[in-house]
Amino acid sequence: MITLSVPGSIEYRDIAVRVIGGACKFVEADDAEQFATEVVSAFSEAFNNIVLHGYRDIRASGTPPGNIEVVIHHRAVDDATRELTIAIKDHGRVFDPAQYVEPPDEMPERGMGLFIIRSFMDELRYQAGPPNVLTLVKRCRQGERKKSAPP
Amino acid sequence: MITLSVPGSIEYRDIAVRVIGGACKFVEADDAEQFATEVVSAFSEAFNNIVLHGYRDIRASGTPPGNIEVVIHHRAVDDATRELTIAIKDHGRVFDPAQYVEPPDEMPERGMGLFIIRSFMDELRYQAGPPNVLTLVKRCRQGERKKSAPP
Amino acid sequence: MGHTRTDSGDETLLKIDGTLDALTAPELRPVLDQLVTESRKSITVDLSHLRLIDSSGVGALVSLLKRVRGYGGEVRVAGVRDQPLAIFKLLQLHRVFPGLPGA
Amino acid sequence: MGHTRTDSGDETLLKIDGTLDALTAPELRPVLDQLVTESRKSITVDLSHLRLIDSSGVGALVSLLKRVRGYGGEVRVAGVRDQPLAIFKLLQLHRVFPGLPGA
Ligand SMILES: Nc1ncnc2c1ncn2[C@@H]1O[C@H](COP(=O)(O)OP(=O)(O)O)[C@@H](O)[C@H]1O
Ligand SMILES: Nc1ncnc2c1ncn2[C@@H]1O[C@H](COP(=O)(O)OP(=O)(O)O)[C@@H](O)[C@H]1O
Repeated sequence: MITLSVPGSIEYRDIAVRVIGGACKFVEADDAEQFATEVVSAFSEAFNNIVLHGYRDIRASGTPPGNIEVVIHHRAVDDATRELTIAIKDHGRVFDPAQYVEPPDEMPERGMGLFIIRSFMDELRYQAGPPNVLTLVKRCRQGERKKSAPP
Repeated sequence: MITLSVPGSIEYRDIAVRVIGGACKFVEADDAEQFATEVVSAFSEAFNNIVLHGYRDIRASGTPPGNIEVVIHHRAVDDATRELTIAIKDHGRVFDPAQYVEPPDEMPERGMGLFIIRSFMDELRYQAGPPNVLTLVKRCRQGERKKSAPP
Repeated sequence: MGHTRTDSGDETLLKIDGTLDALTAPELRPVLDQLVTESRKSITVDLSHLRLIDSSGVGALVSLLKRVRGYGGEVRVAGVRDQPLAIFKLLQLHRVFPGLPGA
Repeated sequence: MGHTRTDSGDETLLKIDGTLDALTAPELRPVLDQLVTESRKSITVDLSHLRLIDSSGVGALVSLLKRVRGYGGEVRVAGVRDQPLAIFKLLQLHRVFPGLPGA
């Protein structure tokens, strides 16, 4: 298990993304680059959302925002499948992701974040807090990862 | 404040080094590359030591090693000086860094780790635990950092 | 994020490199606003050196496209690859940006 | 960490790339042991593509040097730069490795 905690400000996203990129390697996906691209893209949207929406009122009030805590697990589901689980915790505003399932329109200026997350990850779960926990899961299945990789 | 916790195994060092590398950017050193090189080199030795020495007996006994927790602060000391502080915590064997102050010999095969740490960092502090806390501090002083960088 | 703007006649070439995201898109806003203020008619955005984009970055480019079309101009993108291409494909932006390979 | 070994007559060129550290030095051990087993007399270690070294990596190279000198051979290093050069300079290894620029 890997745990990272950073202030809920956008300039700390780079550090969180570095950790996510490093954790992707443990999955040993066949197309490691695509796996990491998709996970990093989804994670970045989730991080942005906490900073921009979750902690907006707190920041507007002049108080420093809370932290963003990221808990990462990786495990072998079976011989041919590995799974990366990323739980992202915040102490900001509660929201309901189920309200945002529409694909973005043809010329989207906003409302793409949750679509990107859902498209690139295999699972999205949300638990209202505090802390709110958004859990993202991505697997790489048989044929998608090196058969010769160590278990 | 940035906090990272990973299992005390060598394959998690890459992730910790990524975080350290990202945190170095906050210092905005003039020669950012050299600053990061020195901090990353020192940190890697400290991480290795916990895995190889601190958790050696635990691992030898077949028990999984404890975690390594890294707590990073950066702050402006004054207008011209920034400071990066890295506290590295473990639950392994206690040791006394003061016992290892000799510079390595001409043809060193081991015993270089603490020398590298002391040479590349401005301060080294140790507090026996649990948890044991090794604190590394590096500053970049007037003239070493961009005068125009935001405070 | 860095950018360079080159005008030749009616044509504008805007190169964006690095990361275009929630952190850097606000820095690009005045540059895009200026293009609209000057009513530039034919804009090509070169993204061949863009390493990373997020939904805020896409939003900034789409907003430019809408405003330029509003006065009869056009915005093309060129050289999209890697992570930005994955995002452009996912959002099916080939439907609106001339110059983007079909998904 | 990757490596390639090329022999031409008495000369051996060993290129090491990537990271040579506590994690990867053990992988290199058998390669170095083999050089000693074969009593190779003149070894050049090309580090121009080495990105990162730590004290375990340095220890492995110095151990090779000692053993090769033990039977009258020599080990040179070539192309050391970036982080590895910073470490080699700090440890004053120009005193023992021919081919390393003086600190
Ligand atoms: N972490 C969060 N905290 C509070 N509200 C959120 C959070 N994430 C998303 N939301 C809400 O869901 C909406 C849709 O999010 P998203 O699809 O990422 O698009 P956008 O961020 O561009 O609006 C947001 O406008 C916001 O109201
Ligand atoms: N985190 C640690 N826990 C326990 N012992 C340590 C730790 N770090 C260093 N030591 C002790 O200090 C000695 C010197 O460390 P170092 O200078 O890094 O050289 P080396 O690791 O090559 O022996 C080690 O051999 C070990 O006995």
